[in-house]
Amino acid sequence: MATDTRHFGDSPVDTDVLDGAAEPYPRNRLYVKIAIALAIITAAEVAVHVFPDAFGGAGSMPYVISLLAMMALKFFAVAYWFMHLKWDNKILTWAFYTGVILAVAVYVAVLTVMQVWGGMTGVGVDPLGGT
Amino acid sequence: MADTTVHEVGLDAAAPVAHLDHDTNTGISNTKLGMWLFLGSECLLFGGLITTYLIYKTPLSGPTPEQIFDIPFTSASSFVLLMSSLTMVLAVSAIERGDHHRLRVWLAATAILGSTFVAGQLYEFTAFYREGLGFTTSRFSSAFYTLTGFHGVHVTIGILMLVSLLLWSLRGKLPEHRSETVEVVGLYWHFVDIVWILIFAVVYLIP
Amino acid sequence: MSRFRSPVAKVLIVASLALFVVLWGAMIWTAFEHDAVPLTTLDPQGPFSTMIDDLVAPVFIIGGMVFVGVLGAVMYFVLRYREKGDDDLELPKQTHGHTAAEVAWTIAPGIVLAVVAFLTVGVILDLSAEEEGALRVEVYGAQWWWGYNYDITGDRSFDSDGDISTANELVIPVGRPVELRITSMDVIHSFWIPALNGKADAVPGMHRDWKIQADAPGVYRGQCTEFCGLSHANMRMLVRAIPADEFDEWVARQQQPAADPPADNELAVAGQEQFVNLCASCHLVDGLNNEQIAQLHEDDEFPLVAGVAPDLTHFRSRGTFAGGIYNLTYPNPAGDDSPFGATCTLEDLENCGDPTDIGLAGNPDNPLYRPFIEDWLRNPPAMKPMAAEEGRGMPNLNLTQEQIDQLVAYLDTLR
Amino acid sequence: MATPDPGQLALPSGNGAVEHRPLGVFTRPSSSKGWRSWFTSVDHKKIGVMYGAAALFFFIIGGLEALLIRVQLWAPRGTLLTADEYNQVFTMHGTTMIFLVVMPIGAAFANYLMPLQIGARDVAFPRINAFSFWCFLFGGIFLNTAWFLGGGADGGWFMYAPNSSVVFSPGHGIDFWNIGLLITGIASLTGAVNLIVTVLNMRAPGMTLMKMPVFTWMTLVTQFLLLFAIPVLTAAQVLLLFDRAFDANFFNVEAGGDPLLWQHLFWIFGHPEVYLMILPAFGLVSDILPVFSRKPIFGYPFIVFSGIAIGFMGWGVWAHHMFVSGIGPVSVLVFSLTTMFIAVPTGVKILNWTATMARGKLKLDTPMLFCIGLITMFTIGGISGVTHSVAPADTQQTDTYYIVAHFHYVLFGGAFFGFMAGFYFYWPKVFGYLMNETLGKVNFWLMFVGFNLTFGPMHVLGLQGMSRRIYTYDAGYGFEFWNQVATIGAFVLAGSIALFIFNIFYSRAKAKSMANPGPDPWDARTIEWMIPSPVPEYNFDPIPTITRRDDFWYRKYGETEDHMPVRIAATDEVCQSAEGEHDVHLPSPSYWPIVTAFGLPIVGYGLLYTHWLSLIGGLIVVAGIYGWALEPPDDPEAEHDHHDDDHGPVGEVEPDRAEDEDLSESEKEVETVG
Ligand code: HEA
Ligand code: HEA
Ligand code: HEC
Ligand code: CUA
Ligand SMILES: [Cu+2]
Repeated sequence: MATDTRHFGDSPVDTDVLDGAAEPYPRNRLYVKIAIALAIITAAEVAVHVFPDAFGGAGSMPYVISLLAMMALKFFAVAYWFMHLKWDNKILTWAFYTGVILAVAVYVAVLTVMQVWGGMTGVGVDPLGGT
Repeated sequence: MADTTVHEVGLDAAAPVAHLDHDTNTGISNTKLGMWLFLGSECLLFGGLITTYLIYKTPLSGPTPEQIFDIPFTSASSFVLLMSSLTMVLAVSAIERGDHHRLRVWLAATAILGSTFVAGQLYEFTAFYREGLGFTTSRFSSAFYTLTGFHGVHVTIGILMLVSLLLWSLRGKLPEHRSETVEVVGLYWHFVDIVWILIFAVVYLIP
Repeated sequence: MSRFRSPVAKVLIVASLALFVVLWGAMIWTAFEHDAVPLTTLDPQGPFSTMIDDLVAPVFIIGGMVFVGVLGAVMYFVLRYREKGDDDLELPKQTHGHTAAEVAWTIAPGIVLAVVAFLTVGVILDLSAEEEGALRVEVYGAQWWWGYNYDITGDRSFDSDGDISTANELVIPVGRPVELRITSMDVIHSFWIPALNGKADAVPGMHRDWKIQADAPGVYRGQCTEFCGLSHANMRMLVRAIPADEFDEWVARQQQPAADPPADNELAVAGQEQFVNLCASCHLVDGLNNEQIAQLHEDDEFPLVAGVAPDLTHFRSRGTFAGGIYNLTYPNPAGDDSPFGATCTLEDLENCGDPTDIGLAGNPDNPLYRPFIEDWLRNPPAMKPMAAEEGRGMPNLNLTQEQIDQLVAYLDTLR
Repeated sequence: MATPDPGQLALPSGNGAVEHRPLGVFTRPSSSKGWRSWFTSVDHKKIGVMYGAAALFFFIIGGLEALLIRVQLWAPRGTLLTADEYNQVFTMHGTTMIFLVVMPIGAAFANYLMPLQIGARDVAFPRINAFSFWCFLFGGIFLNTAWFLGGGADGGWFMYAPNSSVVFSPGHGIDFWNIGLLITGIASLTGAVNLIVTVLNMRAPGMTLMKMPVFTWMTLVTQFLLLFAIPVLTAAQVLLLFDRAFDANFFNVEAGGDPLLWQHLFWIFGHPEVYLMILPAFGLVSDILPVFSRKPIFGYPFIVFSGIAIGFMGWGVWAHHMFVSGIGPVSVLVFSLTTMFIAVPTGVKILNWTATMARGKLKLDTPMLFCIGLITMFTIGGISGVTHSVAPADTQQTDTYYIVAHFHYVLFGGAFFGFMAGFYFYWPKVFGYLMNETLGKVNFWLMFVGFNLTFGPMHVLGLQGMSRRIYTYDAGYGFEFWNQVATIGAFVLAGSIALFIFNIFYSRAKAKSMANPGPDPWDARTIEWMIPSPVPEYNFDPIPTITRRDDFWYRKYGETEDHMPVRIAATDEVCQSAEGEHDVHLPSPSYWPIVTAFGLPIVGYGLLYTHWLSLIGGLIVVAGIYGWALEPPDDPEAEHDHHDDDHGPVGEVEPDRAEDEDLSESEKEVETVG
């Protein structure tokens, strides 16, 4: 971070090189492949939902984890390729993932403190209890 | 630390694309960096709403998520939104190549896919409402509508931006050297897609 | 530029610094004075508050030492290295840092804090441990008073036969831990008896455990400390700790439903009638209007947001009312803080404390101090800010003096 | 903007030519002088000054509210205010001081100074910068109009649910609070993006991150905290808004709403918030102290990294505000420990400042006095903070005046003393005249005494059990004496503020007959002191190339082998002069930021009164954004035309930082609004 004046990573494709270029843009093929992969993962997600028993039943550990894993995969794929983090200056990755990590950290902590994991809190079960 | 001046490390100053921001210290334009920072901050906004939803997803009365969600329908609209990310990225790559015709095609496609998604969401909301899930029905309904509604508003704003870009381009105001405008709108659009990826899994699929 | 060499300037500086020192000296000294500061946090009267106090002491000492160290260093450098005059122009050596020093003053506070952390962890765990043989009381906050349901029977329910309910004044046995289950009827309040333990928020929709214990008989005061709207300032409570045998007597008395006033007390009989007409839609007097209240609960028709008003069954067994801010009775003789100590009598009011020292009443057996309770019935929102028209607090019922006399006579029978 | 060469114009679609006056309605403002220019200015310096002026105005309002509090508490059963009025007054006092005083003063310094310290012409997005300011101002005004429309918010500045719901607070006060702070939130968020980009992208040649002045560093950390903290508050406020406006169930306990959710969200924002209030002041002190110690800051990397560490750790401690809320012993324990160890990085700063003074040659001018005041007084507040972090102790202390003492010591004794140091120090740079020293010193001592008299006694009151937020107390609790001391102190403090205001005008009048203090009245170290005072519109011409930390100092002084400084150049020689041709291109003023911002409070009033008004407000916002998007960031016909390479020696390139404010980021705001 200290030597940020350096240029990180691959530089984006210089557009002047491509100006008016008629030949197909090689990255487009990659984009389509990614999209197909994303579609397949989405199908897999839905499949897990439709056949929960193959994953230990809806709401079970393996079920939730496999869904979360596929979700994360899609998330990172879009960010990495479609949003060009792969090719762009790493400082962008850094700026964005600071937000992501911070958000995950604090909100997971909130959910933990509020004991949301594994069933709901007693909250609300007994709104005016005890009178 | 090497005392390189900015000028030595910036992008090729001769590139037409770079006339605006080629001299930034990081080599990234202000706009793009700004957009990414903004997206980082959006993570905490949506994180807060998702957390709220997770805390409130079991209602004390009224319909439960299991009773109300129509997974096949939502899967289809999720798929639509996902594909709009592809068309978006193709639009960006079109303008970077100077292919203005394709740019317009892909922008229009993205806007149409996005609108389909929003329309689907509106349909879903009315269907839920008819099944007895009003905004004020339960803690679940408030949290659900707020989260998905916020996302829907984001998509709608994205569509407005896409349509504006399209008009700009048609009026000849979107030359290659402003391709970054499209890219930055694209970032926003992909982010909105990413958020839906989370919502789809966390809200709809995981009970 | 003036370098503060003028005598006026010197006087200014010295005076300011002297004032600083005197102020802080006086503050530290008075902070540890415990007379006539009934809410002080530094005079623990039970095992839990003592644990806290024992923890606070070393922390304060460490903090004080750190401050004196920093202040001392700064003062020393100012005096030693200040520019002495206009001819004193030579610039100092340009030092940029010293890694060993940095490491030292990163680690040293770390170690100090580790010690504090160690002590803290122990106390947190001790304070959250469960107590054997505790008396269980459910405490609920409501705008702007406190209610208590005792689990006398020990069946972990607060409303089986034999369990009792009171308001505002919590009576506990000396030397026995009391486990509180704290909740709220409306907004967040905070239950706090500084002499017995720290505070615990009363959160609606949530029950939370807390505990107190008093080592000696006495009246221990408290204050709601979470901002809860209009009359937050007027939401106090007190704990009367009494010896175990007296406590049992007290419980036996509380378990009785309210008796009808003796027929010869015409005023009170009339008062009871007024009460049933005017007051019974909110206040419970056990044995008088139980069905009415139960029905209201069922129909969800309470005129109050909070849903209830203080239980008045044994109203006269309290020394204060309206969230502990007004004396119901004459206070104990000055200096006597015992819960049911020396009783003052109507004949000997001289010997009682000043009843207008509001909220400091003692023994409920002392004679009724009428002005406050009469004023209360005449116009409650004038005695204590309340938003009765919005369903929070007691409304002005526009009673006549006659009605008031009757009602007070009736309330006086609720022993 | 550079007229694009014909080669670029021959592109297949569109051309680079910018069309000005896109809507034909408004002529683009061009003047940078006269009172009207303030409304359209995008100059970071003017915006900085407006931030400061508005904040001082709000400070007087907040201060007068504080005086009402103090008078009410002078004696038992005070009758100046009713319970209801008191609740509004302290809520608005806290809200005003935090959101409309301390945060914007931080923004004022960041706006004015940071671009100068990094050698930039302006911030990255000058129009967004103007927009941020107007959002802040309109949000603040909106918040305060509650006083005339049925009363201010009455829930305390952290507005705990469910006391903030319609049932328990039926008036509109809390809505004003909520919507007003949503609007200022937009200001903070856009400002954060703007300033971060500025620091990362727009430093002068050679200014690497580790050569930046500490204030710039702390601005960077502060803005990151804002960037990530504001959306959390926004989320919470949206829930509250929906609860109050549309009957949602987020905090409706009967429907299972959990009051603790609000507390978590609020304090996840709230704790980073308190650090982002103190860090700008820490930055100022770190830059001022060395000037008056005549020695570089001791342990620069440690000062910087401890600032970053504070920023990071600040995210993991929020629940120390909830020790008594019922979060369970394990959570209490964890948050108790994380909180304590924040004292370590903060201590590093305090001790490095102390070490900066050691073996220096201390000039005890007013800014220095305030710095010393900060070091000592903040330490008191920090230490009481550590006593709160001991959770069992905090169960006795929380919501008492002991807490009130803590946060006034850190906020007033820390942040505000730092700002006072900054005011006295930078006044000549900003306004071209020095503040009177004698008055300044009296100002300091009066404030020091008043401050301690006001807030010192609150420690005792709190430890002796006085609750906060009580409009009255009774005789017999032993609260009388120290309350009276505090009230007297508050008036002494008011006197010191009045003296400060007097000093401003007095010194200005005096300055008319005195010479300009020149670029460098304090023999300072950082590059903002090498340009004329007041700073010319274009800041630097040419942009200096930075070779080391404290670059300006080392242009004046060399160092012998054993680090003794030797004068190598006269100050005049190394400063830039205001004379001569300065053909510098600057971003053009614009109406759109103020227009767009103006729509927001109208939407707010609409939400409260008639929804039609919201529609009008919304249309203004949208129109503003489109006007903005269609307006080129720079007016090609503006006074200064830009020719590349027309100034500056080789190597001191003036980077073309014309910002690209196109559709994308102007749209971006819509959705922070939405
Ligand atoms: C500028 C703002 C600011 C700052 C910097 C701080 C700094 C700290 N604060 Fe404070 N705080 C507030 C503003 C601030 N606070 C506000 C506004 C509230 C109240 C909100 C409300 O309820 O309305 C609050 C409330 C608050 C609470 C909640 C109290 C309660 O309501 O019950 C706690 C609890 O832990 C706390 C702790 C701390 C700690 C540990 C620090 C630490 O960062 C302090 C560290 C500094 C030092 C310790 C001094 C220097 C260090 C040394 C010289 C090294 C050696 C020291 C030791 C070994 C001890 N603060
Ligand atoms: C930076 C923040 C900040 C600052 C600077 C202050 C400044 C002051 N505060 Fe504030 N305070 C808070 C932040 C701040 N406060 C917060 C967050 C709360 C919690 C609120 C809550 O509980 O919700 C609080 C609460 C609070 C309370 C507790 C209220 C309660 O709990 O019931 C008190 C009580 O004395 C108080 C007093 C003061 C005083 C006397 C000042 C003085 O320093 C003010 C000095 C300034 C002036 C007196 C103004 C001078 C003006 C003039 C001289 C006018 C003349 C000139 C012209 C007209 C041109 N404050
Ligand atoms: C609308 C409901 C309502 C009605 C009707 C009502 N009260 Fe109350 N009363 C309250 C509430 C609420 C309080 C608690 C006020 C407080 O302390 O904040 C209260 C408090 C009291 C107290 C003090 C109790 C204590 O222990 O602190 C007395 C005594 C009292 N009421 C008597 C009466 C009498 C007598 C009547 C009829 C003439 C009456 N009330 C009618 C709601 C009501
Ligand atoms: Cu109840 Cu404050
Ligand atoms: Cu905090």
